[in-house]
Amino acid sequence: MKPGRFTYHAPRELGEALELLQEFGDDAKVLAGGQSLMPMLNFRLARVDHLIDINRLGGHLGEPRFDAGTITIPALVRQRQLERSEEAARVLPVLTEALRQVAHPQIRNRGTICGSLAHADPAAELPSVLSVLDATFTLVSARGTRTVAAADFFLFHLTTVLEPDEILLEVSVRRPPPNQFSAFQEFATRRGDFALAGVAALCEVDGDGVVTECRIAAAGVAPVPQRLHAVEGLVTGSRLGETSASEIADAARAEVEPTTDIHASATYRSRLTGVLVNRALVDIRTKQEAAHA
Amino acid sequence: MTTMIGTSVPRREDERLLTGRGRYLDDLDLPDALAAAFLRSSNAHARILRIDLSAAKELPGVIAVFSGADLAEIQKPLAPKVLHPQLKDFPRLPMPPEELHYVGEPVAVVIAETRYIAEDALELIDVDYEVLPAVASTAAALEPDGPLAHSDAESNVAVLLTQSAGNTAEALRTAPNRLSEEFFVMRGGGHSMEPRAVAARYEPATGQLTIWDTTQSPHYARQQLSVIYEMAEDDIRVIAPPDVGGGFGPKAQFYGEEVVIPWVAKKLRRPVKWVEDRQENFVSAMMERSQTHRIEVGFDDDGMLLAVKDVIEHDQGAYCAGLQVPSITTATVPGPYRIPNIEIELRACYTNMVPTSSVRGAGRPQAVFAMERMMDRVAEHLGLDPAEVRFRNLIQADEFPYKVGITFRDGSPLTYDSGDFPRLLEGTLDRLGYAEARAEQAKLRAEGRYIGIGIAAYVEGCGLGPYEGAKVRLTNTGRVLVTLAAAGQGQGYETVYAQIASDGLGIAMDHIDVLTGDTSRIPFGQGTFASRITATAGPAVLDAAQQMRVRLVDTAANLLGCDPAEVGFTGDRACLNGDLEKSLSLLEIARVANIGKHGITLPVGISAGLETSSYFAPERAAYASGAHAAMVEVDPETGGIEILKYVIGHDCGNVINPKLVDGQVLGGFAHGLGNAMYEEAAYDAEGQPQATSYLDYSLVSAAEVPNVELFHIHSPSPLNPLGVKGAGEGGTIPAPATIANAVEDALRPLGARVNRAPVTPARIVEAIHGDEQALAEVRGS
Amino acid sequence: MPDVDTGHRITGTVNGAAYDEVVDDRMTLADFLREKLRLTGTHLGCEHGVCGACTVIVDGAASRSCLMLAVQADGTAIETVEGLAEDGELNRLQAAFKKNHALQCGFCTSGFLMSVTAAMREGAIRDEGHAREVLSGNICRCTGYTGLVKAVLEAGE
Amino acid sequence: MLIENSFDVDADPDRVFAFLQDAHNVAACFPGAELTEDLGDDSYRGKVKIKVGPVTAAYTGVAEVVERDAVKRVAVLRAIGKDAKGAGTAKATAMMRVTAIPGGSSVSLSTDLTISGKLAQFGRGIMADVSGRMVGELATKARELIEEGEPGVAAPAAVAVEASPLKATGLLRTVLSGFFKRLIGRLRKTRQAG
Repeated sequence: MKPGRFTYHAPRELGEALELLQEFGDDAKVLAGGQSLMPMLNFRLARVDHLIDINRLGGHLGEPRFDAGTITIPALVRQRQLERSEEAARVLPVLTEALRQVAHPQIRNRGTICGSLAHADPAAELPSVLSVLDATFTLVSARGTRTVAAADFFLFHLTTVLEPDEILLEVSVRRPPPNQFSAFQEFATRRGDFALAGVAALCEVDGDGVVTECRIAAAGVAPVPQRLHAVEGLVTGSRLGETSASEIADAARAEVEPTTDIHASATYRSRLTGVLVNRALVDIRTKQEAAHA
Repeated sequence: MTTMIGTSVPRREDERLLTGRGRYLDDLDLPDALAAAFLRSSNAHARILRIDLSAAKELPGVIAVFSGADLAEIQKPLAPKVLHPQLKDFPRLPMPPEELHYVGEPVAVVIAETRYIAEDALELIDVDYEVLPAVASTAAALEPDGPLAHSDAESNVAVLLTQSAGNTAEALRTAPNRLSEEFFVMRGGGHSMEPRAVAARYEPATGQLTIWDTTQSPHYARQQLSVIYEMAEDDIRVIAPPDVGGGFGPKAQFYGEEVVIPWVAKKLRRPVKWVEDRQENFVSAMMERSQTHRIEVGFDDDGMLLAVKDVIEHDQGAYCAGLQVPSITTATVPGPYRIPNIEIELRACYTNMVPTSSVRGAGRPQAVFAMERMMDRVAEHLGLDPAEVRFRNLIQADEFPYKVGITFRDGSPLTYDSGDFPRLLEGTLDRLGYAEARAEQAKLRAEGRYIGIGIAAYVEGCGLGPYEGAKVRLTNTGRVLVTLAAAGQGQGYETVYAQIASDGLGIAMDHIDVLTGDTSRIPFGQGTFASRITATAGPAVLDAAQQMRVRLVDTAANLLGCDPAEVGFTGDRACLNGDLEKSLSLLEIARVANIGKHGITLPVGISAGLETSSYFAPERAAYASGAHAAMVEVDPETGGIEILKYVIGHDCGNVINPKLVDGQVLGGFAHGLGNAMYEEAAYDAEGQPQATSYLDYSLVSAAEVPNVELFHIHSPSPLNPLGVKGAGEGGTIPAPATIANAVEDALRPLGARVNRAPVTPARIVEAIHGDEQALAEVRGS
Repeated sequence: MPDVDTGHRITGTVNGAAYDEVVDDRMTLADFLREKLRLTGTHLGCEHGVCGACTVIVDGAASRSCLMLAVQADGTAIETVEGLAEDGELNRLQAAFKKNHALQCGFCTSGFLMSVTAAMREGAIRDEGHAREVLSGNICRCTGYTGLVKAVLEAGE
Repeated sequence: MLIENSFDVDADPDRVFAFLQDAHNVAACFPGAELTEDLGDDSYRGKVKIKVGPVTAAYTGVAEVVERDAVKRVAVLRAIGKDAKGAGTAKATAMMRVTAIPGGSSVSLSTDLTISGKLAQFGRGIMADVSGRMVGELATKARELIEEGEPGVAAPAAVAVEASPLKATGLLRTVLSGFFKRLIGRLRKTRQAG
């Protein structure tokens, strides 16, 4: 289990990194935290001629920015760093909740937020969370910069809209309004394992407790983090708890079509998604009630 | 001096292991050693049509590449360990040149400057395979016109055996109540944290091969190699390194890699090292467990067992490494119960999956699963308490030695030597707070919560023959050296056998060293498996140490001019009536009796060469026993199981080091919990393994293992002078049955059945909803 | 035999001692420690980041040395199991492992020690649940974790 | 692993069958596939490159039309290949059946895919999704080409369609097609009879 041969590059400037990516394109791969890529290289499932290590690109990519309107997580922010950030816990609690369930601290110490997103494992926690946060992904290449909405970023297992010469420079989220409540629920066989299914959910509630905006995404049940639009529709426009749990579960089950594998059948995963959606909504309601108490 | 046996002496091994100074095989300094990597079959059943090594050989850094055909001289069968006259055996070759029978079977070996380069070269080997139909379950293997695991076979059956006592058919026919069920226990692996490894160096000057091997059985490996290489045993030295990172059974087997690596080192006249990586471990280290039991029990209205019939389909894997596992299974079914009529039918068959052999528990967890699940069903059928049904059927403490009526793996009539099954079960239930737990269960059940209580009891044959030996020597530096053939994998042999030797010698442990696992230091041995070493090597060490004490005391008395009865040890000094002024150190004794003076006659009465040895051959297996009880809560929505309480009652006779025994039991329990809830070595229908990394195969972490209340009773074995029995597997054996019983009990209001281990969240939810369709979808079932 | 003609020169410290070595592009940090520096206390159990046997501390953070390249460690301060003992004596955590029989075969032990060492620096380990969480990123096949939990609670107060 | 799907196409059944029974066309539609040599007797040497994120495999082997019934409009194509880096083998048997429906044709594709080696040995059902998607793309592309109505696509001269592995850019385009979404919907209902 030793990685195949590659040439290692450790650019010091973003421009240099982008030039390398432009030069090597499909033959290159960006190395950030390496906690997903390195196992694949060790297994020789992934092959790469040029490894572009962006870890030396400098401090500004390693610090989250909590601006007035936007929270930005650049490419080198480690998962553990954000998990332990009090400010992040205050403004993006759902991200903190989810981060605690990503593998183990030793992995999160090196693993980055953007790296997990760019790796795009649909069973991972972060893609679904950033989906409900409606994040904006900033992609940069020597050709220029573009932004992509979360809904458009993920294409398939391990596949995103990132072109071979692009880096996911940062991901940004609008600062949530005070009436926004969120939850992350997942069920894994064993601590730190990939979840059999996971659900990230977020609701905005008006003064009467009526949900004005709802976004729910499921992990591990499709080749991409899957927004559950039908459930969102059911929840929006009424108070939390008004729609019956069984109705919500049925809607969620109907919306996902997972794949059967050795860990669980598709039927189980569909059922589980329904259960987790309800649990997430109960959690949100509890938080909302606590806020208004 | 206080006795050391029975004392929780801190381990001697710990200091080096805690400071990173352990010496595992891959840590050994072997100057100029080359790295080896194996190309392994990617097909479950295939024929090699053509193999082209040329590109691999040309890669810079590659020293040599060999296919199986290139090493024709060593392609001789690796013999099964436990045979049977009716066994249909297929030769397991070290690196088959023609037909391959499982994914992971060695096809070629690359020897290179580094492992990195060796793995690069594997990618350059070009093989054309003819892919043949594969067999990936016992059900498929026993299908009348199904594919054959070996193309030249007439069927996939390895052996069909029946063991019986009484008249089971008649007893079942006339029994007032009869229940039958089918149970399945999934494949699982040993998963020692250190995978297998072999290194070898050939000395052309002496013609000797030195082999470092993570084996549990160095003498067995040497004997096998001697036959295959046609070399004298004395020219082959097999050393299990001082530290081996866990064994659990798979390292007790003998593999093709152990044949290929030393041979290649000899051919190349260069040291060669192969360290199995985890990916290889998943597809080539032997596994165990997969069995289907169709069990039928007959019982009266009081729940007294009248007859048990169990038909067992055992997955032998691609080859028969021996019938040890299924033969242990058949003997373990009866357990601690009086069963007047019993019939056990074994159908062992070949499949195109990694061969199976013992993994911690070795055939017992499956038997206990079938029997103990049925005990619960009997209770359910009669509306009785499952504990009560068990108590009514237990063999009583005054019935030992108890003859079950069938034979054990060692060939002797299955005869339990000692135990107190009622006390063990009672103690276990008391500690669980059984009555309160049932009350709590009823209360919470009324609140809509799913609480279950599970119990399982077992009897474990251990301490098997044929023999194990020990040598005790006074070294010329004045220390006592105990040498064992057995090789340890973390059990603490350096500590435990120094404790026993200390008592035998009457000399403090500080002056005693223990060496293990080196064939050049002791001529005969068997190895560490089947929880046998304490009960076999233990008595040998005690005897050799006692002999040595006599020799030392006689020598000292002679030199001190006194009666041997007047000599005792203080520290390393043999003293006349405890007087340090009139004493001799061990070094001084060694100078006289061992070192001597060239050409000078020994003093009168001194016998030269202070070395003793002893081999202990038990008359038959000893039987440890135990009972587990668990209280769990099941979340019927997710299928999640929370273990609220877990109690283990354990009886392995006398114990040498209580803390280490606890460690064995608790470690075994974690393994059993893995089999109960997590570990599945799944294959698809084509024989492709589906769990080949720890992302897909879940080993329990500290977060999954609950706190366990462990207690012991001690029923000494009359079969050895220490009164000991094995302790390494008892924690594992009943765990799958206990958890399954508890889960089914929790789900009783829903009528869900748990007929399979492990019981996973998905299967629980499917059982609740009766999703037959979904069940069928999950592969590997 | 090096992979390519040009390796990467890397410098840094391991357990406070400076090193200056040339490594191949693809050599993992674990192999570097074991093969180049001959610090064989760091073990490889799975090489895909799950078992934790290879855990070392890189600039204060517990990390899997099988999932890092040696060249990435350039300029860092690395701590391994070999650096834990103080003046030749087992440190508090090591002593607690020994006292509580927190190890059997010892292969996973180094990784546990490094993970727990890093966790203890972040704050006290107060209760069993916390201890189990801290331990859950490493796998032990021998002990069943009971001794490990006790050791961590004893040392981590 | 059995992957079944079907699609309707606005074209005459015989023309659809003529298109599909030609290995060149199938290769041109299959993501990442390329025929490299005509071995005669409806047998071809070719390669298929699979790329899922950083995971790649490149199978080379032989594809042949093993059965063809122009009357029933059934053709069976079999392809066997092995990974260039020794990571395993792939074998696919695809049965295509074209039936007439009002206004056009219905094509049913039944593909029995067996993959061995590393790619096949990961328990999370990624390969099932990948295989399903590849066959789905084949169907999409075939429909596109047939409906474009260029009989020329069936000519051997047009074989030199550049092989593009399954990857982001190709997918993005197909993902946007409503038809593809419906197709994926059907694919997900596929039972994994593996």
